[in-house]
Amino acid sequence: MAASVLKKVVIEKINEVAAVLMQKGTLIAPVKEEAGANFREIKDPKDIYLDYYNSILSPKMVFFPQMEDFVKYQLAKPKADAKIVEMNLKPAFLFGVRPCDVKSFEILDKHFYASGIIDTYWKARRDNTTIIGYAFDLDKPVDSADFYNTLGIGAADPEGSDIFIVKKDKELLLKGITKKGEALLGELSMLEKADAKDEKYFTDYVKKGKEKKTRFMKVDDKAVAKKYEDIFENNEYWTKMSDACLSCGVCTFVCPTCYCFDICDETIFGKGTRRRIWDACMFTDFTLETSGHNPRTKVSQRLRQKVCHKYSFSVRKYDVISCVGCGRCTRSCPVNIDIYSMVEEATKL
Amino acid sequence: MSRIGVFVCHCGLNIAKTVRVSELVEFARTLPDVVVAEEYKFMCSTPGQELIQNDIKKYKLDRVIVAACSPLMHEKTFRKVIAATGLNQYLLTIVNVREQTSWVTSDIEVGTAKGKALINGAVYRARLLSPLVSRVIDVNPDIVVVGGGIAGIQAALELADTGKQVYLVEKSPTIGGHMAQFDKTFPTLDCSACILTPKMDAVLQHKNIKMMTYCEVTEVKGYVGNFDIIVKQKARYVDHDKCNACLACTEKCPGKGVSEWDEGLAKKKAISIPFPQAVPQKPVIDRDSCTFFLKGKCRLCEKVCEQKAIDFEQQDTFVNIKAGAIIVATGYDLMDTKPLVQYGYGKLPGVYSALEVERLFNSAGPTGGKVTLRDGSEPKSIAILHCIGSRDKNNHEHCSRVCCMYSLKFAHLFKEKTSADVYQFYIDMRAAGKGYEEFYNRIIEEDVKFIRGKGARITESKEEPGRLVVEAEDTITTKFINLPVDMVVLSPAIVPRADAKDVQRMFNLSSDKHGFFMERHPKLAPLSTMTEGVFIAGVCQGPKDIPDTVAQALGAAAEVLTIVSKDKMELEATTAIVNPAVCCGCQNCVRVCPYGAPSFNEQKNVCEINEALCKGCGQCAAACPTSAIIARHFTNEQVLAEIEGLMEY
Amino acid sequence: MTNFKQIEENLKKEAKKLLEAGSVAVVLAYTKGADEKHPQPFAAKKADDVANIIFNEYCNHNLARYIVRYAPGTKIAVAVKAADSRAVVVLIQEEKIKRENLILLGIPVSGMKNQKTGEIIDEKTTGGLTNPVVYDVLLGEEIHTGKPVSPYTVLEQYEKMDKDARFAFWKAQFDKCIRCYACRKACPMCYCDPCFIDQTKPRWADKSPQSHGNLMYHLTRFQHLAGRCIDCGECTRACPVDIPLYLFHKKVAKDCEEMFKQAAGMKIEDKLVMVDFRVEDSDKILE
Amino acid sequence: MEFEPKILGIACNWCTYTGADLAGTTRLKYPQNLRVVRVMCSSRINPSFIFRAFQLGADGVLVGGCHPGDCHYNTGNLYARRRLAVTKKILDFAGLEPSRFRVEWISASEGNKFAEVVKEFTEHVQILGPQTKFKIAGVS
Repeated sequence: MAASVLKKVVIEKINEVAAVLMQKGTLIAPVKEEAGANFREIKDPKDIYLDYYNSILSPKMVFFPQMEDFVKYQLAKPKADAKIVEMNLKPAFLFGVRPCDVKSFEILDKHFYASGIIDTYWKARRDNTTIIGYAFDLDKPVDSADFYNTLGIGAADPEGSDIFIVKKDKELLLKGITKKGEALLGELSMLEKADAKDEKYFTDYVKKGKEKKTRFMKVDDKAVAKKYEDIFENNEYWTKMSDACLSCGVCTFVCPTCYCFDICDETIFGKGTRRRIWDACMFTDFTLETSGHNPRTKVSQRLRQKVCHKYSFSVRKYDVISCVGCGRCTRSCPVNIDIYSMVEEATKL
Repeated sequence: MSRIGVFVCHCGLNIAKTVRVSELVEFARTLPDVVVAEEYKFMCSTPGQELIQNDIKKYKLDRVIVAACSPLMHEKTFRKVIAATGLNQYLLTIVNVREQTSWVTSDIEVGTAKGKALINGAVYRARLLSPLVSRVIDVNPDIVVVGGGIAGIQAALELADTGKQVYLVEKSPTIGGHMAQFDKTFPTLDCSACILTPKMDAVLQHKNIKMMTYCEVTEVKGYVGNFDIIVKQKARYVDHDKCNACLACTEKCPGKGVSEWDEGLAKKKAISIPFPQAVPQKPVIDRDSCTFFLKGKCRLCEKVCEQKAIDFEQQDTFVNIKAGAIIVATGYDLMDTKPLVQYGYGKLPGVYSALEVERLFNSAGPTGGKVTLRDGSEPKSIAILHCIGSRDKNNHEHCSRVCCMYSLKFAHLFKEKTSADVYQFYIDMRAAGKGYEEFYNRIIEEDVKFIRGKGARITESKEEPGRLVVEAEDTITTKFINLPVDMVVLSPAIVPRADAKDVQRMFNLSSDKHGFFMERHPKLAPLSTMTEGVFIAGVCQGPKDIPDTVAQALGAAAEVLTIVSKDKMELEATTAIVNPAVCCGCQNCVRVCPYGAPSFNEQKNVCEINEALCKGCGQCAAACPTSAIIARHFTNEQVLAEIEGLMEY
Repeated sequence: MTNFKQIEENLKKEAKKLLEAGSVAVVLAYTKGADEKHPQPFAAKKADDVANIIFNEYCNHNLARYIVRYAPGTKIAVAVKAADSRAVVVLIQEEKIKRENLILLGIPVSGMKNQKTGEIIDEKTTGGLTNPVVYDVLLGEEIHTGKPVSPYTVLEQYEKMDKDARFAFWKAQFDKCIRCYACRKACPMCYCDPCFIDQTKPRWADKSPQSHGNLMYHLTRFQHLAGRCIDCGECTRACPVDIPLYLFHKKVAKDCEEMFKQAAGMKIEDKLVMVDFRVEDSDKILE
Repeated sequence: MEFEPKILGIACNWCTYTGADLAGTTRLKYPQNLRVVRVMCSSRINPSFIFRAFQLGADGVLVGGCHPGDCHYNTGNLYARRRLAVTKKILDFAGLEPSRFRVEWISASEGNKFAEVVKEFTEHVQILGPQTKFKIAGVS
C-alpha cells in the first residue's frame, strides 16, 4: 500500500477547515437540533456538532432529499408551459459520516444505478460529493440498538469514504482514502502533517474499531435471504412481529437504505411542480391501486415487505443485504420494534 | 380537460351599469379550459337561451357557466336551457354578478374586479362538476291545507273540485276564520256571512274534503311528494260521529265561558258551537268552563243527549296523513294593545279593538247588531285610531294594509247605525285597491271627520266622567287636539299568529323580520317557500285583504296542482353518497343527520346513505373525517376548487 | 408510586386466567423489545405467551390503539392505564367496540418515565390522571396523590404569548415535520383508514413536507381530535423530531371542556361533543 | 393605496345567501372584497375549508348561516356552531388573529344585516392588514 496521506488538526481548528470547504462548495455536517443531530448544510462553522453519536435522519437525504423538484409547470396562463428544474449543483462535502452510513451509500448506489437504470439525480449528487467519514468514538459505549457488526461493518472502517477521520484526544486525524480525498487534503493548508505515531494510532484505531462490539449474530446473506423466502407465508411469525407495529413511516424515513419514493404533482392557482418525495412501504396507501384494490391491507403484510426487501429481495437482486445495522429504526420506533430481534427470531425458525 | 362556455349577461343595465361585461368576457377567454365566452343583453330571453344552446353544439361544450342574476332566480331556467341540448343539467354553474355584485356596488372598477374573481371561481368549480341523475319519486296526490279561514277554505274547495283528496286542518272548533267574525266587507259592503257561509257549507258537503276541526298538526316529516303529517285531534268530549247537532246539550249547560268568537264581549256555554253558522254544527266541551271538569259533577249534557254522544273520557288522538303537498294558511292575530298603556285598552271601558267592533256591528253578535257601549248606551261621538302598533318603529314597522279601509267601513257603519260624530285619526290614508279610493271619497261625503295625526293618548275626561279624551297632533294645522268622545276604536297591527314560530319550524319555513312566513321570491314565487312542496297563502305571509287572500289561495292551489297532478316527480340529485372504500366506519354521519338517512352496515363496517331520506344539506360530509361522504354538487373538491379560484384574484 | 413488579405479577396472573379459560382471544399488554427499557406492546394469544408479559415504568404505549385492529366481536382484554382507559371510553362512545367484548385490566400508575429522555411523565405532557376511569379488574391499589392537578397549567406560558410569537413557535415546530405520520399512527383515536391527508379526492394538502402542507395536516388533525383527544401524549412521544403536539391537543381539549362542559373519555354515557349540540349552546363560543 | 383584503364568504343557501341576494335586490352598497361560495347549509362547511382559504391567501373568512333554531335542515347550524367554534380556537392557538374568521347568523330577510356585517368585517380585516401567516409562500 502506497504511503497514503495522513494529516491532523486540533479539534478547535475544524472551523477553519469548514470555512475553506464552504468556500469550495456546500458543506454538510451534523448539527445539533432539538431531537438530536442531523446532517444539514452548514451556514456557520460553529454549528458543526462533532460530539454526536449518530444522526436521527440518515445522511442519505444529502443525495436523496425528502423532496426533489423535477418540473415546474403552469396550466394555461398565459399559455401552458413546463420547465425542468435545474439542480445547480456546487461541489459538496459531506462531513462526519459514520462508517455504517458510508456503507449505506454503496448499497443505495446499487439500487440507483448499478442496476443499469440510472437515477440521474442520485448520481449527480454522488459524483459531486466528497465523503468525509468519521469513526465512532471508541471510548464511548455503543448504543444498544446498533448491530452494524452483524452486517460486517466496524466502528472505524474507512472504506467508502474519500477522507476518513479518527479522533485522537484533542486532535482529529484525517486520512485520504481515495485520490479525490487525498487531493482535497492537499488543499487544506491549515492541516498539519501527521507523524509516525499518528500513523500507528490511526491504523490501530481502525483495527480496534473491528473489535468494538455491537450486537452480533452470524448472518449469511444467502441463508437469511432463503430463510425469508421460506417463511414468507408464515403468518404466525409475521403477525407476531407486527402485533405492536403501528405502521407509521418512521423506520423507513430514518433508514439509510430505504429509498422508496412517490412522484406527485402539486398545483396551486394553475402553477405547479412535479416532484418526488419519500414514500414508505409501511403506509397504507403505498400499494393502493387506482381500482381501489390494495394488495397489502394488513400491517403484517407491510412489515413483511419491509423486512424481506432488506434481507431477502435485495440479496437476490444485488447480492447485498439492504441494512447497515445503524440501529436508527429501533431507536426511532415509537413502539420499540427491533429489526435485529426479528431477524434473530426468523433464523431460529 | 373540460370544454367550458362562459356566458355573461348584461341584464339590460342592471349588471352592465357597474360591471364591464366585455371585460369579463375577455377575461374568461384567457382561463384554462374556457373555449368560448360570450355576452348578451338578456341571457334569460329566448335569443339569449338560443345563444347558449348553439354554442354548446358548435363548441361541443361540456360545462356551461352563466354569469347573471342569483342562482335562486334563474338556475332552474338555465338548467332547462342546457338540458334541452342533451347536456346534463348539473353541469351548469351560475355566477351571481347581479344581486351580489352589480347591485351592491356603485364602482364599476370594483364590480368588474369582483366579477372576474367570481367567474374564475366558477371555472375552477365547473371543471370538477359531475353529471347527476335526478331521482324520480312517486307523488302522493293528496293535499293538506292547514288553516280553515277563507284562504284555506278557498284553496281546499278549488283542489277538491279537481278530484284530489284534501285534508283541511283547523285549530278551532269551526272553520271560517276571522272572516266569519266580520259583519260587512269593504269596499262593496256585502255581508261577510253571506259570501262565506256557503263556502263553509260547501267544504262540509264536499266528498273530497276531509274537514278536521279542533285539530293541530304536530309533526311534519318527509319531503315534497311524500309528506308524512301527524295531526292531533284534540278531545272534544263529544263523539261527532254520533252527534246529530240537535244542540239540546247547549241549552241545558250551566257552564259559562268566554266567547272567543265574540272577542270576549259575550259569554258562551261550556258545551257549545262557536256561532250559529259554525261548521260543523256540532259542539265541543270547553274544559275550562265545564262544571263537570271543574267541580267533578254535573253531566247535564250527557243526560239530555239522546245520541249518547257525550264522552267525558275522550282523549286526544293522533292521525297520520300522507300527502304530496301542503298549503299553510294559518292567518294572523291582532296585536294585543294592552301593553300600549297610553291607549288605555283593557282599562278604559270605552276603548275597543277593531275585531270587537266587528262583533258589535254583527247581527249575530253580542248586541244583536246594535252599537252600544258597555253600559248599553249609544255613543254620541266616536274616534277611530289608525296604526296602533303598526307603522311604528317601537312596535311593528310594517303597514297592516287593511286598517285604513276597515276604519272607513266602521265609519260608514257607525253613521248608518248611530247618529254619532265619527272621527278618523290617521297618519296617511292608503286606499290602493280596486274601488277603494271611491269608497274613501264616499265616506268623506258621509260627514266623517278626518284628522291627519296619529292618536297619541286616550285619557278619561276630567270634566265629563265616563267620557274619553283623544290627544293628538293635527299635522295639517300643527295644532294639538284634545277631542272628547264616548267611544274609541283602535286599529291594532296585524301580527303573526302567536304560535307562528312553531308552525314555521314544523313546516321548515323561513320568516321575514316581522315573523310572517317568507315566500321563496317576493315577485316570482310569492306562494312557494324555501321548502319544496309547502306553499303559503293569506295573511300568514303578510297583511292583506280578502280579495288578495282569496287570490293567493287560488294561486297556491294551482301551485299544488303542478306537483300532485303528476304521478311522479324529479327530486334534486344533490344528495350525499358514501364511498365505501374510504369510509372508516366512525358513524359521525349517522349521529349528525337530522333525517336518519345514513346507517351503519355492521357486516361491511361502513356507513350507507338512504338517498330517499337525504335532503342534501351536506352536514354528514363535513362531519366525515376521511372525506368518504360525497355531498354531490357540493363535494369537497368542488368547494375547495371554487375557494381556490375565488382567492386567485 | 406504582409497584411495577406487583402489577406485572397481577397482570400475568389475570392474563393467564383469561387465556386459559378462553374468555378472551387476546390480552393486550407489554413485552420487552430490544431490552426491558424498551418495552413493546404485546398481544398475548396463548397462555404460554403470558411469560413474556412485562410491566415497568417505560410501558407508556396506549394499548387502546390496538383494539380496533381486531375483528368486531373479538373478546379482548386490555391492560389500561388512566389514559388508555379514557381512550377505551371514547372508542365505546364511538361504537368502534362494545363494552361487553372488553375486559379492562386497570393499572393505576404514577412515576412512568419517558424512555427517550428518562423524564417522569405527568400532567405536563399528559392528562395526568393516575387511576383508570373504567376497569373490570384493578391490578394495584388506587393511587391518590392528594390534590388534583390541572393538565392545562402547562399551557399558560403559550396562551400568554403574543400571537405573532405563538405563530412563529408553531411554524418552527411544524416545519420540522417529516410527515412520517407516527403521530396519527400512535394515536388511539386516529383509527381512520385512510386518513384525510392520504385522500386524493380531494387532496387536502400537498404530500411534500413543506410548511403549508404540514400546517394543514396538523391543524386538521387537531380539529378531528377535538373533544376526542384524551391527552395520553403518545403522538408526541412517537414523534421522531420532537414536535410538542401535546400542547396543541391540550389547548383544544381545554377549550372543548370549557365550551361543552365535558372532558373526553371520562364516562361511557357521555355524548360525543363534536357530533352533538345543545340548543342552549351560546354564540359566545364563536367569539 | 389602501389595502384591499380578499375575503372569502361561505353562505348557506337558505338564509345568508338569500339574505345577500336581498341586500342586492334592495340595492344596499357594501365593500366588494367578499367572494361568496354557496353551500346548502352552514353545517356543510368542513373546517379544513377555512384553513385552506387562509392558505390560499384569504385575509378574512366569513361564514353565514341561519339563526340557531331556524336552520332549513333543523339542526345543521347547531352542529356547525360547535365545529366552527373549535376551528376558531385552533386558529387562535396557531397564532392567527381569530377575528379574521367570523361566523354570523343572517336570515333570508336580513339583507341589511348582511350588508352591515360585510362592511364592518371588511373594515376590520383592513385594519388587521394582509394575512401572511397561513398564506402559502410564493403564490400570488
